[in-house]
Amino acid sequence: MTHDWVPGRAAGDDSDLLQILGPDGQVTRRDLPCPGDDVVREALRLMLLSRALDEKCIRLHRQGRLGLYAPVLGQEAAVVGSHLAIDPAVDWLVPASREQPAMLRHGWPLDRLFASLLGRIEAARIPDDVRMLPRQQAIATQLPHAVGIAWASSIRRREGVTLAYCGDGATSEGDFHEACNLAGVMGVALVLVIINNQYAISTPVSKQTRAPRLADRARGYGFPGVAVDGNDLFAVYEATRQAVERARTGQGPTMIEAVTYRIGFHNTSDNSSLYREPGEVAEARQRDPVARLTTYAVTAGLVDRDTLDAQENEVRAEVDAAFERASSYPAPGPEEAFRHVFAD
Amino acid sequence: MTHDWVPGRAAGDDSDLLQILGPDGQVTRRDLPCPGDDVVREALRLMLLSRALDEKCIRLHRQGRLGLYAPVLGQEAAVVGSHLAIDPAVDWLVPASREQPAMLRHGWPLDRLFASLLGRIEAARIPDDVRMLPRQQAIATQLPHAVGIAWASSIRRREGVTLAYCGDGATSEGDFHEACNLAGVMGVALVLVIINNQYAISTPVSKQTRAPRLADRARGYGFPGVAVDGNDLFAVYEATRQAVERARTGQGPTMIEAVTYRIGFHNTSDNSSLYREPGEVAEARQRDPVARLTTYAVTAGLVDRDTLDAQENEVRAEVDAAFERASSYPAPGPEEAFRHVFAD
Amino acid sequence: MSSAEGLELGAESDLSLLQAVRAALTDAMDEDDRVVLLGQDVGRLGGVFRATEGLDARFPGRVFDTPLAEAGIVGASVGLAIGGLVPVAEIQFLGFLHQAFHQVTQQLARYRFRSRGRFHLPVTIRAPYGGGLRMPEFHADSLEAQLANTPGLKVFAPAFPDDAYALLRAAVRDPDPVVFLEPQRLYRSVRGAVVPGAVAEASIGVRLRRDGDDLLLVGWGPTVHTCLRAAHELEARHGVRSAVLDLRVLSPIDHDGLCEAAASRRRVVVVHEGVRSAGLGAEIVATLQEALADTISLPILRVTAPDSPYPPGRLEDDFLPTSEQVVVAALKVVGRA
Amino acid sequence: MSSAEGLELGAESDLSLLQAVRAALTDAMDEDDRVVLLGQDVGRLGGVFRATEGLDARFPGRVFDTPLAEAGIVGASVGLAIGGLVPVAEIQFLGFLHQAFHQVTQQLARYRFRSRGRFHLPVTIRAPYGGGLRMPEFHADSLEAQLANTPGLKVFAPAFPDDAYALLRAAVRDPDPVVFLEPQRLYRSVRGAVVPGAVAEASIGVRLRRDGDDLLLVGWGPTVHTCLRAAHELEARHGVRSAVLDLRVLSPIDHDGLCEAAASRRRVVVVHEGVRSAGLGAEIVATLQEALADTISLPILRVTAPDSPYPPGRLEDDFLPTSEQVVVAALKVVGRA
Ligand SMILES: Cc1ncc(C[n+]2csc(CCOP(=O)(O)OP(=O)(O)O)c2C)c(N)n1
Ligand SMILES: Cc1ncc(C[n+]2csc(CCOP(=O)(O)OP(=O)(O)O)c2C)c(N)n1
Ligand SMILES: [Mg+2]
Ligand SMILES: [Mg+2]
Repeated sequence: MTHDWVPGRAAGDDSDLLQILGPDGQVTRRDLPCPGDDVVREALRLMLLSRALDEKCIRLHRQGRLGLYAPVLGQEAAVVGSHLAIDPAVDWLVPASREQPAMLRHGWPLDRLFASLLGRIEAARIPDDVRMLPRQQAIATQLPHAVGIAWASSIRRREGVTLAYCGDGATSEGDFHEACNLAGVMGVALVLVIINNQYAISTPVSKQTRAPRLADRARGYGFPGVAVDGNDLFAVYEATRQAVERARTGQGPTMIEAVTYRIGFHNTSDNSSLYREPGEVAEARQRDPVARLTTYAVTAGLVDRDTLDAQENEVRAEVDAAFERASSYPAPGPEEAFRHVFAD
Repeated sequence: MTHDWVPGRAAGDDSDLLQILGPDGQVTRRDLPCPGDDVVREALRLMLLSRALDEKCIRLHRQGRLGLYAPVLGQEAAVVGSHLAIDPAVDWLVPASREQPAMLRHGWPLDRLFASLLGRIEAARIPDDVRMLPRQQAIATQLPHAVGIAWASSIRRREGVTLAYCGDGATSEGDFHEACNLAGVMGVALVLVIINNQYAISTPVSKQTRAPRLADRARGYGFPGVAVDGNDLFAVYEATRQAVERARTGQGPTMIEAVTYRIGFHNTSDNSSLYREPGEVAEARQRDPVARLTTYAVTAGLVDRDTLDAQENEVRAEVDAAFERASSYPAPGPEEAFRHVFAD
Repeated sequence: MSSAEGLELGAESDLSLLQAVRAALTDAMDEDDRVVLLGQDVGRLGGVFRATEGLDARFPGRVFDTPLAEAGIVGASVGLAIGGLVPVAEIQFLGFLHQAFHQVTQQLARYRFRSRGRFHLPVTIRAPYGGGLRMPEFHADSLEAQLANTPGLKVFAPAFPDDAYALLRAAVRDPDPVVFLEPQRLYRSVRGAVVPGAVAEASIGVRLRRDGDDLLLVGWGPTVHTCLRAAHELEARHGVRSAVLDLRVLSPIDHDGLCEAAASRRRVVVVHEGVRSAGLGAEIVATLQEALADTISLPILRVTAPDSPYPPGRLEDDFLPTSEQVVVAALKVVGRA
Repeated sequence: MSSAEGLELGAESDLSLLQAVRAALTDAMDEDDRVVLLGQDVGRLGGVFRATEGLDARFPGRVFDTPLAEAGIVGASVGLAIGGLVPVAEIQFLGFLHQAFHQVTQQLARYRFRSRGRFHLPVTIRAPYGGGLRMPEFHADSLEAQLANTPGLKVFAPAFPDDAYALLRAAVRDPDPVVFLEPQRLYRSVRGAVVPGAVAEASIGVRLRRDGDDLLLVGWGPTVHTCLRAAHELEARHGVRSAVLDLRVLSPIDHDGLCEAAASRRRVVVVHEGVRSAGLGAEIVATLQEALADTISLPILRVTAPDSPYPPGRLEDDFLPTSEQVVVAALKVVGRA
């Protein structure tokens, strides 16, 4: 009965979150598997690449050479850790909008990503063999699409699962609900990762919902949900791996809430100091997912500081080169404003 | 983690439902309060009135004297039991569409209800002092309205809670989600009663959602939810009473799922034998809420069979008289198609 | 024709508009096993109008009852198409397409454009619409103008069984999204010959449903019949010979066909059930006065629903355009009033 | 003016359009304590454009950040109004009103009609819209035609700070729902005198923003400025004197004012950022050719966005109507091309 009601966890209490790698880079849950060394190395490279991309784009924006950009700074473990659990050769990626490292790993070349930011829309086209939707600007509308793709796979008896992303803000939209419910009813092979970065522009998640955890919503759709420490690559990877396994074996969808923090601004036109305290951001920086994984990797002997430095230089060069290539692609002619409305 | 996932109750297992009055009219939960005798008597009268109204309207429809009608047959305990827990003098009623006895108790005169069914739209107008919204034909759209009304009460520091209804089908709409989430965030004095009558037209609730219970959704909005035996007036009444108390004392919204059965057709244009087995309906008739309450009332000595017969005749006469009055109201002139678009 | 039978090849059949819709769905599913149906109550019940009756049984695993969630239906159709299928979704009544409008206008209509052709969406959205059946609120709204204001979307509306069949077959084959408007009042009240396998051409456009030299009446869906009744009356009572043009493709409009039909007759009346302001009739007027600036006769009149919400019950008779109103407008444009 | 200050009574101020919006909200909240604001990020941040900056601090408990759910925002506004408040809701960008379109068209616009006047909804929906700022997809769409096709809804669009103030004050006071379209490109680029307390009359309509005898250019919101630039060019370079009419109230259209302005000038060009087909320009054309059948000069031309989705980045310059295109159209209608 309703007087039994417990409103849920206290604010700031994250003890319920699945965590495998602690903030100090030490493994806290020996009973759960850690990703293999190759996965850790790839994760590290992608996370560094993502940071280099964020930096480059913000710099370019300040120089007036690039339009609006939304960094993924601080959310790298959540995005990279989940994407590493799928196979781009057979699985579909349905991004929200700032999951750059996932898009890259899925096969969208870096220069094409840059081309999209530069408005070189023809060059930005997603290659035919890359099973990925374009970024979505209308919050949460991609989720029913993801369900449809996964449902088509099940109707056509194709292998491959669908990994979809959305933000904490997106969970308030009707589309989130209609998509999740349909996914449950049809039992489709969907893995939905909610990147809870605590904010939708200026709106903190505490004003977005009173749900103790967003992952609590899953039960209301008849499938499992799990909330994980989104700054812990291992936890995100393991939760997604299990979810992908469930999906591949016909057990239906899973919802994963990766609890993390948007260290940067919402996008390059946002001034986040207007709505959050510097102390809050500084504290979040303490939980930096890249530092955490780096500490682990160095401690475990997977990399040393020198290799890391070299790798950082490498990804920066990669980013610079890709930007140069993208800049050389032709800007669309006026006729492009009228092409691709219908089949020719 | 996701491998702990238990998909929920087995189909047909209703042992989790709150029940106070068993199918045989015996009280099964002595630890919970039963409604007072006056409440039981009023409930019985409203339920009989509702049946008489359903019968009359269906007969009139067959005679071609009334348009589309949606009976509440079988759901009387769910509707009457919940409405009896609010006070029409201060509380708001936001109906879905077939909750006729709630609308009547709230103060919409029976002849005006008939007038609405007869298209006498001016006579059908809800009186100024009746705090009730008109029926809603767009499924689930009334729910954000209900939240807004409750929210206005809280902003204006007015007493009064808002009781809103929706069907099982309605829970799949985005509006259900957006409304519930907003209600949770604003902590408004809302009692949401989901009348789960097992069907949305031909679609059984098993195709509507995989949620073990619709009331499970409440947690994802940060407020309590409870699933009750919707054919048990006592359980519905008690759950709503508690929810109203929570709401009145500023403890926020509650979701109640009343699990019942739509014994009749969806509406007078529906042929439900096309999509459900006669056996299923016959079985549901065994759980008839009116019979259950009658047995209780007779056993408890609140009424005897003779009084009951008299009361049935009385409500029938009341319905007939209201229909006659409604028929005498003027049909709208053509100008009514263009009035009330804007303020004059 | 029994439920869920396709048309026998070669043999012309006499069908109701509803049967023609069902035959088109049947034949489309027979022809291409990527075609799937989804929507509220379309499975076992066969839809509230029985348009999909028998299809679930005939094509097991290809007809899906969905939850009550229009945005989910349209949004999932986008995904189904990307996933390699050819979804035909039913929205129970066109008015409820507004529940999914963001998925229609932002997603369905723009995916080809956004992705520079990487994705295209062969999706058909079927929806009953239009007045005359004393339906509850929202069940009779005509929203074609809003759909025509949405680039990237095609909108078809048949007025006869032959077009219901041929246009629906074309819609399903179309590589781009089509909203297919089914005039519910005509479902059972109009019958006609249907040629099996007759799929309308890609370049479908207007169709003259009656010839006449004095003026042109333009309608679509239910108002084609309003126009035909008016034309009959105009000839019988007033000796005025009016042609009736069935627009058929409401977006993109067949400008050439429309202007050709109007050019020789010079006087035009447009008739629609949607409300007047910013209705599709205005677009037709604007097109004609521009393309035929030197020949068209003014005024071009519109006979439409007024600018008020669709009223309940019998009041719809005072709301919908009538053939009498069309006659009055026609006499005015030919200078006889 | 600092953030969230109303206007000092009596003193005229020079404000940007954005400041005028903020001043109107401030004064409306000062005047009537039933006025509340709600929307995404309207509280502490003051909205993504800062239109509501400072209002949360100035009016504690009357400005609400909502969850990210447009239908919830509009639907809750319906309830807030029924509950006795006067809600002013912000939709972050007009394109996202489609997420709430069912609440707008079925509920907000029809409550008075449905309830036979028992309920009426003094709700204002504010939304930035229009092109020129290189916004992402959906952020620049002009949907006015679809709103004007919705009976029961009023639609206002200011082009200057004075109207931003006076029309918004009128919208908030209006007993019926108003969608208030704020041209985002003009927020900071247009300044002008605003008279405090100047609330537009209930019978607001068109306004002549420039006089001229040779022809009439009709625009609203951002295209009033396109028209003004074209008019300047036409006079300076071609000796053609064009009047510029600011439609201001897009629904219901001020027919009398529109026809009066067109009658004496006979030649008309309509300019809008919405796509051409079934755009609001068509309604204006259809109205004029009917009301002024004997005097209007054909063709009435429309200069609009083409029938394709709003394109990304710089391509919007090839998509939006330009003053050069207006000049070309104007020369055509005056017979100089
Ligand atoms: C339907 C819709 N409404 C509003 C917006 C404006 N908007 C852009 S991003 C954003 C916040 C999104 O928050 P969240 O889902 O948490 O994703 P995040 O930006 O944190 O990654 C909003 C409100 C939009 N793009 N789409
Ligand atoms: C938005 C919307 N979609 C579809 C319909 C058509 N329709 C009318 S009633 C109904 C089923 C409603 O089911 P439920 O919510 O369970 O209520 P019940 O009829 O069982 O009381 C449907 C689909 C509608 N009225 N509104
Ligand atoms: Mg976020
Ligand atoms: Mg139901």
